[in-house]
Amino acid sequence: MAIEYLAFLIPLLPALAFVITFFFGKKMYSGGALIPIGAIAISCIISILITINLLQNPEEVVHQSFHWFAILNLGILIDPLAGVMLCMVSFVSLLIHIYAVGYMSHDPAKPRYFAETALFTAAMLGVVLSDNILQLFICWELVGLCSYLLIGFWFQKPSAAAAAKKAFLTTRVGDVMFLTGIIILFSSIFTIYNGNLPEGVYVLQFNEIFKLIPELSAMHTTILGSEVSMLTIIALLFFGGAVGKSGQFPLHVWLPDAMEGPTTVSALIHAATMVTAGVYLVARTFPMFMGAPDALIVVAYVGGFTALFASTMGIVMNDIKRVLAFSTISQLGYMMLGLGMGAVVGMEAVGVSMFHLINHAFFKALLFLCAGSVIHSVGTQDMRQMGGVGKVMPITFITMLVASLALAGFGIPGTQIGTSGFFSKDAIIETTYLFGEHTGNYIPYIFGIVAALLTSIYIFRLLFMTFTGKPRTDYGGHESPSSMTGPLSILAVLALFFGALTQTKFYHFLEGTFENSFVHVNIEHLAELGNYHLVHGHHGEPLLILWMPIIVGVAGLLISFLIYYLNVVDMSKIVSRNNVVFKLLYNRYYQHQIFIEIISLHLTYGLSLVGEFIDRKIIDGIIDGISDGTIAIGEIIRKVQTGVVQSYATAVIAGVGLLIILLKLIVEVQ
Amino acid sequence: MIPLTYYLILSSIVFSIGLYGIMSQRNGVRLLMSVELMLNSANINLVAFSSYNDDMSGQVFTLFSIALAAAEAVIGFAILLSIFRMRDMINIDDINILRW
Amino acid sequence: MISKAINGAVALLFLAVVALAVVTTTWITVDELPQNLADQSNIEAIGVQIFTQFVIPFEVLSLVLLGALIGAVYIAKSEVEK
Amino acid sequence: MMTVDIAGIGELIMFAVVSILTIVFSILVVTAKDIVRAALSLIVALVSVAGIYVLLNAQFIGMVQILIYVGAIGVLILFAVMLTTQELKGGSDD
Repeated sequence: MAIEYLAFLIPLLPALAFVITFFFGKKMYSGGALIPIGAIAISCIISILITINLLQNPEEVVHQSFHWFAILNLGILIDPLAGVMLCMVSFVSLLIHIYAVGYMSHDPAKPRYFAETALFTAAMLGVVLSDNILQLFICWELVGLCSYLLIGFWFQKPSAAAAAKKAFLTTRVGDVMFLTGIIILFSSIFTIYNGNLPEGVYVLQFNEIFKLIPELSAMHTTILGSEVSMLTIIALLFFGGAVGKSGQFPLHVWLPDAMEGPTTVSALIHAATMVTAGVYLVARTFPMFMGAPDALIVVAYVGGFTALFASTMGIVMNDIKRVLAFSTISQLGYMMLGLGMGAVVGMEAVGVSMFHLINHAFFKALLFLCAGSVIHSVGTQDMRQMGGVGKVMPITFITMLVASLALAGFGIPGTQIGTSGFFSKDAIIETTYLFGEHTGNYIPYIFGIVAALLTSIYIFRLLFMTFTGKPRTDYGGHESPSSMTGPLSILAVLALFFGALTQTKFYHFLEGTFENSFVHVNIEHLAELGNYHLVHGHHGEPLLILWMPIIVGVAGLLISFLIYYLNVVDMSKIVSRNNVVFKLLYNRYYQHQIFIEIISLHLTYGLSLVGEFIDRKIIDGIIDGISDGTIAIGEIIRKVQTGVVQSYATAVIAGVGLLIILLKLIVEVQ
Repeated sequence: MIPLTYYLILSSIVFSIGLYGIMSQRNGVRLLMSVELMLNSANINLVAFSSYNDDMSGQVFTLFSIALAAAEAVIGFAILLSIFRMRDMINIDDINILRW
Repeated sequence: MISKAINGAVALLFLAVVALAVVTTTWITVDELPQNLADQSNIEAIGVQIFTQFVIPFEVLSLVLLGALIGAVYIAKSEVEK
Repeated sequence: MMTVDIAGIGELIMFAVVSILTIVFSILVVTAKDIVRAALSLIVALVSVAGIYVLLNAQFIGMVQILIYVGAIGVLILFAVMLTTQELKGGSDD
């Protein structure tokens, strides 16, 4: 099939669209929106065609590579993992772009918006397509840059500019870890080859890296007195990068603030592009995690904790977009948790996690676009001022309801009936139960199930507060134009049925990611290296466990219904400034204060002061001393340079005289 | 007859005086006068060698040199005059546009 | 005054060096100054030399003088703004 | 040989007189306080140099020296001194 040869166009077309829209967008219809839309549509079609080919023949992955310099290459790799990501990214991005035509119609800076989102998409597609870790990192950084540009899209607002900076700097922490991981990986590979890198081998290409996993695993280094495998360090540093990009626990702080950008950007960041990059990175280097002892356990704990932690905060937020932001963090935590479960289920973890990623992309994009639709029409983001929006915006309401059901994971276990979130999220929770069953450690399961309950509560709280009841303020409001509701409907259909249609096929498809013509990895063998005990054939969970997620989901729905629809409990009494729990949650566990005041103001500032002292007084002192000394000497010496030719003449004559004497002396000596 | 060395010593003395003038004088006119002295010392050398070697070309060169000295003096004074017109002084110290 | 003393010292140094060189060198000279009784002033000899052997330097010198003339006139004449 | 000696001594005396004149007036050129006096000293020094040329059996050069140096350049210098009037008023040059 010739379509494979067009694979390079997938990231290239949106990048080209970026250039065209950025420079010539002003004169075109709707700020040149049609160019990115067209480009991404073509990318999407190519991606889907390639993925269909892959589906029929999963062994034959698309791999093209050409020499870049020395031992590095640029290449394209489309295996099942990349294929589904490509389809998802380009498709969701396409829908968001179409939606943005309506949403951004009043913004004067449309060309910039569409150019930047096109570049964002291109960068993300580049991340997905890369066949080596360095190229992936380059695109990764490009994604970070675009997120900065887009979060700060309304840079006239100080809060937007600050949020953009925060996002950029926070993800940068992760990026530095990622880069450190790459560097350590590279130097380790160098050590393995004893400095003699074989000819014609691109060492940072994934297949080469995976080939060396046993050797990397055998290398050890001592950290804080305990011996750690080099592979674990590298894997955890990679995971650090993923933590930054995917907003996992310590570095999640940027994600809620990223709401400062246009809602479409939020949708793009939260659903299709940026945050999934971290999950994708872990999935992409999954064999490394498999081979690294303890790495997957760390991933699971961080993911599980994030899922729970973020969902508790989601309950009390009043800003509609912020609720969704915390929901994103929580769902990303689920994905990481799912990947961490590779410790018991091996490659199936990638399948489950990526399946959730794809489903999440659909329903989260839908949620955001619905929220955007509401904001567009109501003109506020505060849910306390909404209420009864469902009457004026029926399509939005229905699609939002579908998305909420998908997020909460409603469905009937044991059948093929259910929303997409049901199949993916519940699969993750079941896997955590399996993990508990085999290791006796039920903490990930508890994280998962409690987070599921909270998820259900906050999303239906949002739904009831926004769409039902009576309008709390006079906001007017109208249904959004068809360019906005169209994508909403498509996404709603996908959110509703995608899971049910593809579930088992999807797992099966992705399990073959690392066994094909490009790379062949023996997961069983790697699991032995990593000290994980894989479990096979696990379809005997108790009925209660199968029903548990749906039970907590319904429980969450009922709680929300009682509190926010029927008002059986007066929330205004609970939601007071005196309630410790509420205060804790509303202030987001004071993490802002912790980050700003303790870490930033005291720790970092103190360190900075020390650094400043060293820099300014000692290092600058040396430098300034040298320069001051030079200047002082120059001041003295320049007196000689009077600019009076006579002085020069005097000097010349004196020099000549002395030289002659000197010569005379030397000649006489000889 | 007087040894050639005497003339050469005389020439070098005059040259040194001119040199001292060039180095120490701050007045443009005096500078030029010092230059004239140095040129003359060179001329003495030329003529002395010419006579003591019975070779006319030294004297011919002296003629050339005198002509050149005249030209140099004319140009030099023209420049001085121009500077004087511009600045109302010819103190070399104050003509410092070459200075750092 | 210090600068003048330095200048004087330098000039004396130069003089010393040159004088030393002059004194210590053995100069090849004719025994007796030539006495052309017919033409004491050597005008004819000089004239012959100028217009035979040194005719090109002579012509060049005339050009130099012309240039100097024009240059001097130009420099001295032009009104420079104060 | 005595005559030769006498002639030689006379020549030597002549040389001594002329060279001392040259040196003294040269020194005056660079040391005289009044610039006009310096210029006049220069003229005298140039005339003495012409005398040295005559002593060297180069009468024509001596003539040219007087004509050009003393006649032309001397006058030029005097003119220059007069045209740069500040010096005349100031008298001293450093």
